[in-house]
Amino acid sequence: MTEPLLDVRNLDLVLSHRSGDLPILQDISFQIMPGETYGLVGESGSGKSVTSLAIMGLLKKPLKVSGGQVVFQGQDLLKLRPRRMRDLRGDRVAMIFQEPMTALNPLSTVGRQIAEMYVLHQGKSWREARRLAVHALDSVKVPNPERRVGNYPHQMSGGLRQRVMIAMALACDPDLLIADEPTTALDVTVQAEVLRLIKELCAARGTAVLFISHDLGVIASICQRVGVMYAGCLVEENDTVALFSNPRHAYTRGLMGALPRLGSRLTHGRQRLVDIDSVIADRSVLTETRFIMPRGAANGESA
Amino acid sequence: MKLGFNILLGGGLTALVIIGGLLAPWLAPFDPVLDANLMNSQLPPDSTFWFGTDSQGRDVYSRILYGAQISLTVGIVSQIINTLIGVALGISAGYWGGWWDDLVNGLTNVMLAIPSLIFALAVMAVLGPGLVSLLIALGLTNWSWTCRIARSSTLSLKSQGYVQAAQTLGYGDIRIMMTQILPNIMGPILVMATLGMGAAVLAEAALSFLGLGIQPPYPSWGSMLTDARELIRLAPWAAIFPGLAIFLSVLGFNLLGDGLRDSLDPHMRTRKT
Amino acid sequence: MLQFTIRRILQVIPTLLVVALLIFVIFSVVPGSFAASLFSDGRTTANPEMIAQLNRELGLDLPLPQRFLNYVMDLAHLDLGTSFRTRQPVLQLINDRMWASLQLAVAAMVFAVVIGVPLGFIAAMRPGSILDSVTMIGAVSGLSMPQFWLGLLLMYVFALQLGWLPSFGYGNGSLRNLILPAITLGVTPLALLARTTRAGVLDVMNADFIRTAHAKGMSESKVVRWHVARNALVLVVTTVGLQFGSMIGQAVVIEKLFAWPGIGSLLVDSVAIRDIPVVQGTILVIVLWFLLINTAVDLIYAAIDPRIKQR
Amino acid sequence: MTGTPLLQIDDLHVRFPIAGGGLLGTGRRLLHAVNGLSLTLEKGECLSIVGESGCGKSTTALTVMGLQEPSSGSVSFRGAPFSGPGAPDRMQRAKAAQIVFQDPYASLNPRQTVHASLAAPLRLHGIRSASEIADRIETMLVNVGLTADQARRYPHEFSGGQRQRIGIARALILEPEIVVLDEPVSALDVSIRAQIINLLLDLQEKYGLSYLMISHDLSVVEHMSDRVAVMFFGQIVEEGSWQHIFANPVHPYTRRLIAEIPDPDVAIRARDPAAGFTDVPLPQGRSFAMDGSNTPDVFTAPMPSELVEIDPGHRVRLSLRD
Amino acid sequence: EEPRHGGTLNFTAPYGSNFATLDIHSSPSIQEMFISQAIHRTLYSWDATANKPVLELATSVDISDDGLVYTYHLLPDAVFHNGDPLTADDVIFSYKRIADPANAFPGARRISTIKGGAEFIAGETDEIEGLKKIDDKTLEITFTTPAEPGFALMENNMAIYPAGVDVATQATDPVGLGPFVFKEHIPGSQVVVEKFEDYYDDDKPYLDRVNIILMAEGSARDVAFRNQEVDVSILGSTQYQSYQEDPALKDNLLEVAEVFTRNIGFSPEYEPFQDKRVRQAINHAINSPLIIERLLKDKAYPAVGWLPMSLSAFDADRKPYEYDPEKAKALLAEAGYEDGFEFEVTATPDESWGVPIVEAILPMLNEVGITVRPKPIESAALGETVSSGDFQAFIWSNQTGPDALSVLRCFYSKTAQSSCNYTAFSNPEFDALFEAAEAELDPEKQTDLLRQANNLLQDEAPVWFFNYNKAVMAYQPWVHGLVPNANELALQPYDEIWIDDSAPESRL
Ligand SMILES: Nc1ncnc2c1ncn2[C@@H]1O[C@H](COP(=O)(O)OP(=O)(O)OP(=O)(O)O)[C@@H](O)[C@H]1O
Ligand SMILES: Nc1ncnc2c1ncn2[C@@H]1O[C@H](COP(=O)(O)OP(=O)(O)OP(=O)(O)O)[C@@H](O)[C@H]1O
Ligand SMILES: [Mg+2]
Ligand SMILES: [Mg+2]
Repeated sequence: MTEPLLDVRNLDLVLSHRSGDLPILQDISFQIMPGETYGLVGESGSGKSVTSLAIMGLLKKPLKVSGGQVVFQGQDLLKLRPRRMRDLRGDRVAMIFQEPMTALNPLSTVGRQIAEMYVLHQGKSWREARRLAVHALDSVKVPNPERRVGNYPHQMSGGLRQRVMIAMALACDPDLLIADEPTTALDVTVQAEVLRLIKELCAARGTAVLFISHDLGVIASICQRVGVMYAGCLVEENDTVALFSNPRHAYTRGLMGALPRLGSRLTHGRQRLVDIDSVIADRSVLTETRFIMPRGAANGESA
Repeated sequence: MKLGFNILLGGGLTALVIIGGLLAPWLAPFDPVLDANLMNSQLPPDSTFWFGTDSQGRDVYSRILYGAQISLTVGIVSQIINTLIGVALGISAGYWGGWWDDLVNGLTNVMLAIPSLIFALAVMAVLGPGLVSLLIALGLTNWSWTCRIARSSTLSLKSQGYVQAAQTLGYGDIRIMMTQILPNIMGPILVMATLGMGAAVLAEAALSFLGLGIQPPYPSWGSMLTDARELIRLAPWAAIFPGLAIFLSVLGFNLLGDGLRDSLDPHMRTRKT
Repeated sequence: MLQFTIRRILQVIPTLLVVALLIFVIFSVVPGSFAASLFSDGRTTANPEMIAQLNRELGLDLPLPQRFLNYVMDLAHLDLGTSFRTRQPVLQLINDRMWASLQLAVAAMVFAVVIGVPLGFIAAMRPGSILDSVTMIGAVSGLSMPQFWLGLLLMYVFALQLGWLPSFGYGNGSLRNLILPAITLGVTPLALLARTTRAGVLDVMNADFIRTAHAKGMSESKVVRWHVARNALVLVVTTVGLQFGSMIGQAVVIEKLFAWPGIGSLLVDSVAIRDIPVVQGTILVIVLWFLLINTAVDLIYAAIDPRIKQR
Repeated sequence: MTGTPLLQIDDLHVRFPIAGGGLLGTGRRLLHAVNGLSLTLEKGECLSIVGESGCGKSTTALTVMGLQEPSSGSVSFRGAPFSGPGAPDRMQRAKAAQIVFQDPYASLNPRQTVHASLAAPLRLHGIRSASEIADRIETMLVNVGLTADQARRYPHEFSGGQRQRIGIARALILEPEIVVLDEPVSALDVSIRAQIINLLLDLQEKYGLSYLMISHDLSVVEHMSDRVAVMFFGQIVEEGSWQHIFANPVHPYTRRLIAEIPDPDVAIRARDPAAGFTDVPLPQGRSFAMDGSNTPDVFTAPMPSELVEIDPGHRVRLSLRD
Repeated sequence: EEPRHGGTLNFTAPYGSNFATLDIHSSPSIQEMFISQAIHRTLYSWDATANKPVLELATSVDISDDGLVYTYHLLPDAVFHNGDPLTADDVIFSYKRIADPANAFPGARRISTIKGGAEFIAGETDEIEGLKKIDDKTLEITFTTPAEPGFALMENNMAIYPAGVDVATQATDPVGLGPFVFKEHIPGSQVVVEKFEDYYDDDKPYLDRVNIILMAEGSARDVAFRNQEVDVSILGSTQYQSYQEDPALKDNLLEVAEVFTRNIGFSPEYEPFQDKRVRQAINHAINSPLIIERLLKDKAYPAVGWLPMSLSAFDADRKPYEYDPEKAKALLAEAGYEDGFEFEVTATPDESWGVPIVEAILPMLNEVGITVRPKPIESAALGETVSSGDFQAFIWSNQTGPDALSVLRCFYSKTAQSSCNYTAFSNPEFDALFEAAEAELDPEKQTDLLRQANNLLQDEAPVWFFNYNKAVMAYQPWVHGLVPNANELALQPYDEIWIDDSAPESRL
């Protein structure tokens, strides 16, 4: 079996405070294979974003990693020197964020912001970098890339901005792309286009993706493997098809039953939605039981 | 709410001014006006006259205590006037919009364009020197910022669910402004008013210097300082203590205002979760 | 951009007109007249005929609406009237003083910007550090000081005790004369600039796009140079503009204290002797200055921030 | 249809003046947010308006609530004008229609206790007795799944879901006939969403409420609605019963909207979503005015077109014949 | 010591922060006189040592027996800065300009002492009847009264301009007869004048250059003086005290009793003041010497009556009102005010005759049961308020010299309150004395009558007699030739001033 590209091992993360540390993530472990698209779902505050930030080494002050390893291509990112980590960031591991309006500098043209990647990581001149930025825009199917490089973010629609973010993230052909709810702020039709784009580009380049979303539908349509997070823990992990056809954890089941499914009223009539709170009355039990399925073992069981 | 350093220090200084002013009749060993014995003029600080005496032979310490009353009055009353004008205009302009908004906006721009000291100077020239004139002058001078803040806050609140809900529930406009909008913009307004109090005390000093401040026998710090500026060599205490009083009280108001702003800000951010 | 510029400049006119009306009204009800102020020094004895004659001469016997009409007509011809006192065109008097005012304002602003902005920047880079606290407490203190008190203090220390600088006056416009008044005047904007710079930089540092920049693998210094500086500049420019615009008005006290021959002292003196045309003229010029600076700031703003032009 | 509908929107236009332009900045451009929208809402039904961001859904809702003046067109309630001249005043209007907003955090006054938020409208509408007010508040809170003692608390002491419940309680406290729901669940977490949807359905049944719901989440719309109107750039492009829309969408935009919803079932079955739709022949010589693949200019009025009934109660927007 | 030629004098103009105009005819204020003092000359000038006006631009004058017609023989070698010689035409031209009703110049009313002047000012005639050119260097002036004309014609704003120069330029580029030529004016900052080589007084001026520097703010002047940036400085009372205490400075102070009387005028309309005993009581109740000593740091002389000490009509034997609260109380009781009363004093912020003084008398009057409140007012509004009678009392400083006759005219009952009879004083006895003095041709007898009138005034106490100003000027040790000008100490004869070589480099 090939080495995993990213191996998160027993990651613990706390909110450090004068009066003691507050656990935010507990014992998170998962692996992403090269070229694989791995999804993290969970409701708001379950710890999806901090997991991604921990991998990127971008955690800010009160948050800090208190244990575990993040092994990327054989090296533990948590032990890497800041300089090395910086070189890795953007080059080998890239990231796109939820809100493309605020994630782009409003006072800088998108072309320049893409070009920065080439200057930073490939030592290109600004001229050359700008030329490459046009290509990058073209590759994410932005119409009229020569004209668009000179645009400022506010001159673009949400979908276009997210494409710019993708172009920027993929500029240096990273091995891993972390996408933190990249489509949540977008309309359905735009979301579909952006998802298609991520899928196509990453498949073509063999880029692995850590895809974070709270939308089961999105996760199902893009990921090969899914981890479900709840209250800072990874409660269930399985291949996508297996997870959706046979959710094992009470929380996962609740999550799926809580959503109206398109077409289900036509076939089954209106059914009352599941109230997760009543499904998982005892939360402590919930975090202690986990269902982590090894790869390929679609219906096997493990603790 | 965590009390920051700013609030503690600012609040402490402000409290000192308030206590000094309120308790002046009991704390002050002398009458600030009548206990003037020219034989005692320009005495250095000693056990009788803690801060020395001025050229009229009056106790500087007592005058500073009574001066706190004046400064507080100037600060508070002028800011009440400012805030009332600014808030009334700002909220109504933001809420109603239309020609009224244009009018208020225009007026605000005009007021902003005239430097406040110069406007106060003009008003003082019309009303003549004195406490009441000063209160009016400063009260009419600085409402434009308050108005702007009230207006922009109102604009953003106007589209908030609870304001719109109040409309659909049948609340009248005035009622909405009073119960839904006003309480929710009080934070920044209060900050403005606190900072404005400091500005008013400084403005009083500046106008005194230009000969248009509060006039004796009120022992205002500004006029004490102005009167004593010539004495800096002979009786430095007569100038240093009022100067210090102004500095510390304004510092208090400013720190308090900053502190309030700092502690209000994250409070508002919690809405975003 | 050109249209934007023209539009912003034209918007100044109505404000200016309202200001003119406001000042006119205020100073038509002001107690004391120029003629009467002439004998207030107790030197000359009052002479009713002379006063009446003078008022007639100055057109003060006309009804108020008539006077306002004349005033506006003159304004339309860019004529600010004639000084009661000097019998020279007000424009000329202002022109004589404008340069000194500008010198003072520019020097004070340069002082404030050169010290305030870097200070605020450094403080923001290390929030919570000793340097940050000291800078910010210093800034609040700077804002809490009565201006003329500070001026007096500087005067005594640098001019008298140390004898390094002249204490007062314009000299012949020499730099040495400029230093003390400029510093005194510059303290407030300096403090404000340090604060807004700090707040602006902190704000930008917390923006999402800075996280993006870090995620790109940028070093701290590049993040600051490429993304923080320019964005924080927007806030700084606004503060600089506002301060610069109101500086001539704020300089009144300092001009009096340091005997600096600027517009501010011209104004105060003219108020004192009720030389109304000069008062109106100087205030108008001060307001015009404010409005123009603000227009300029808006234009700079539009040049820095591409989002503005859209509106 | 029988008699006058509860609510009727007729040829509604809403245009926003956009400042700027011209030498003095006084030149105004008009943003066409709603362009000739007509709808009816029957007693006891849930009518949903779906469409993408910025298509004018909220504007329509605000206009119904009287929070936005229509540029032209009318809204009538039980046949009587509800907007424009002859419209009832706020007090009367309040008893006819209420609204629940999307953002539970912005929809409650942070400075008022829940009790104050709920008591004020009652008092305003003439209920003086404190005990009656308390009774009604308690009943209402229980109805929306809260407890009476929570009334003393301030909004920040509640979770998002609880706040939304309070928002619903406030909308219902005056016992209106129509409740406008502007994206009632889209700001809520998945787990809470279900609770609120259930609650809304329960309340509708209990009080015989009529819902005008606005949403861009088609699965929620399918779950809750009786009828659905699909909106695209200020116009209804397709309208019909929920079965019409979801089983047999006709307009290309509706189809696209449905096809592009990421749905776990669809994704897992790897089914080509568009394949499921069967084409319906359009009336002779008519074609779709727009198909949703291009974005019209919001500053110019759209091409003339009309809604054509292709099935009883199922209407689709087609370009005008000629 | 022999005067040294050359050098620069940094002179300070202490009364405002600008020079309004260089056209001295149009200036009503003392401020511009600092410049005209250097640039211009008037027919008469003030002899500060002899304390009287003397001829300046004429070698001699013939006076007719009725004392009305004066024939002046103008200086033969006086030339203007532009080279034009002084002629009778220049004088006539200047006086007509000053009196021209279209100009409304402040000096106009001085011309009204010339026959036909009043008619000219009223616009009734085109010529002033009393001004007659005999020949280029001879001028005949006919006056309306036999009073000394020098007092009126020595004022700086009665300067003689050259007739042949466009007067409009006088406002920016003045041309005169004075010892110094106008060089430059930096508005708001200073005026620079340089030695006029053809000045009629051959040996003078000594200085090459005078910088007349604007400095209104006392503390700034103080610093500048101590820094040796300026050569002279007019002192305020606190500075006076600290200069006296400073061994380095105390020897270079020039003091003079200026012809200004500080007083609180009582309104005749305010009931308590209608009783002479009340007015006297107030004079007794206030310890003026103490205020002068403590508050004014001795920078004043206690006032005896209205006329100041330097005038010959001043009665050296009279004593000032004694500080005697008991007597004050008794007087008040007599007048029916044993329980006291209240009054307001309209006062400007001035430190030596404004609100601070009212503050100082406040506890003293409180002592005898009178409550006094300062009513602050801006300087600009004081004159108007007082002359319109809108006050209970006012505190002011009035010029009371050098001409006793015109000073005392202000208490003549026919002088309107709006002119200068501010307390609307009306006393038949005083009127009789004044009228007699006015008609008296013999100076001795006239002085005697005026002295009696002044003493009567002291008795009647229409005002509280506070003090006569002591003007003090500090000068650097290298400055010589300053004179104690009782009219205005800051007005110095620049042509007589010289500096010795101990002056700093920049001044030499
Ligand atoms: N800077 C921070 N300071 C304090 N707590 C934080 C910070 N960032 C995150 N947290 C806490 O960490 C937990 C996990 O947050 P995280 O942002 O990872 O959630 P998430 O799953 O990404 O949620 P969402 O779907 O809302 O983005 C939350 O309880 C949050 O309150
Ligand atoms: N007050 C307003 N002034 C100017 N334009 C407005 C205003 N309100 C809405 N608009 C514009 O009208 C159009 C329709 O807005 P509306 O809020 O109705 O859309 P929506 O369908 O509710 O979108 P969303 O799903 O994003 O809430 C948008 O282009 C919007 O920018
Ligand atoms: Mg997140
Ligand atoms: Mg909406």
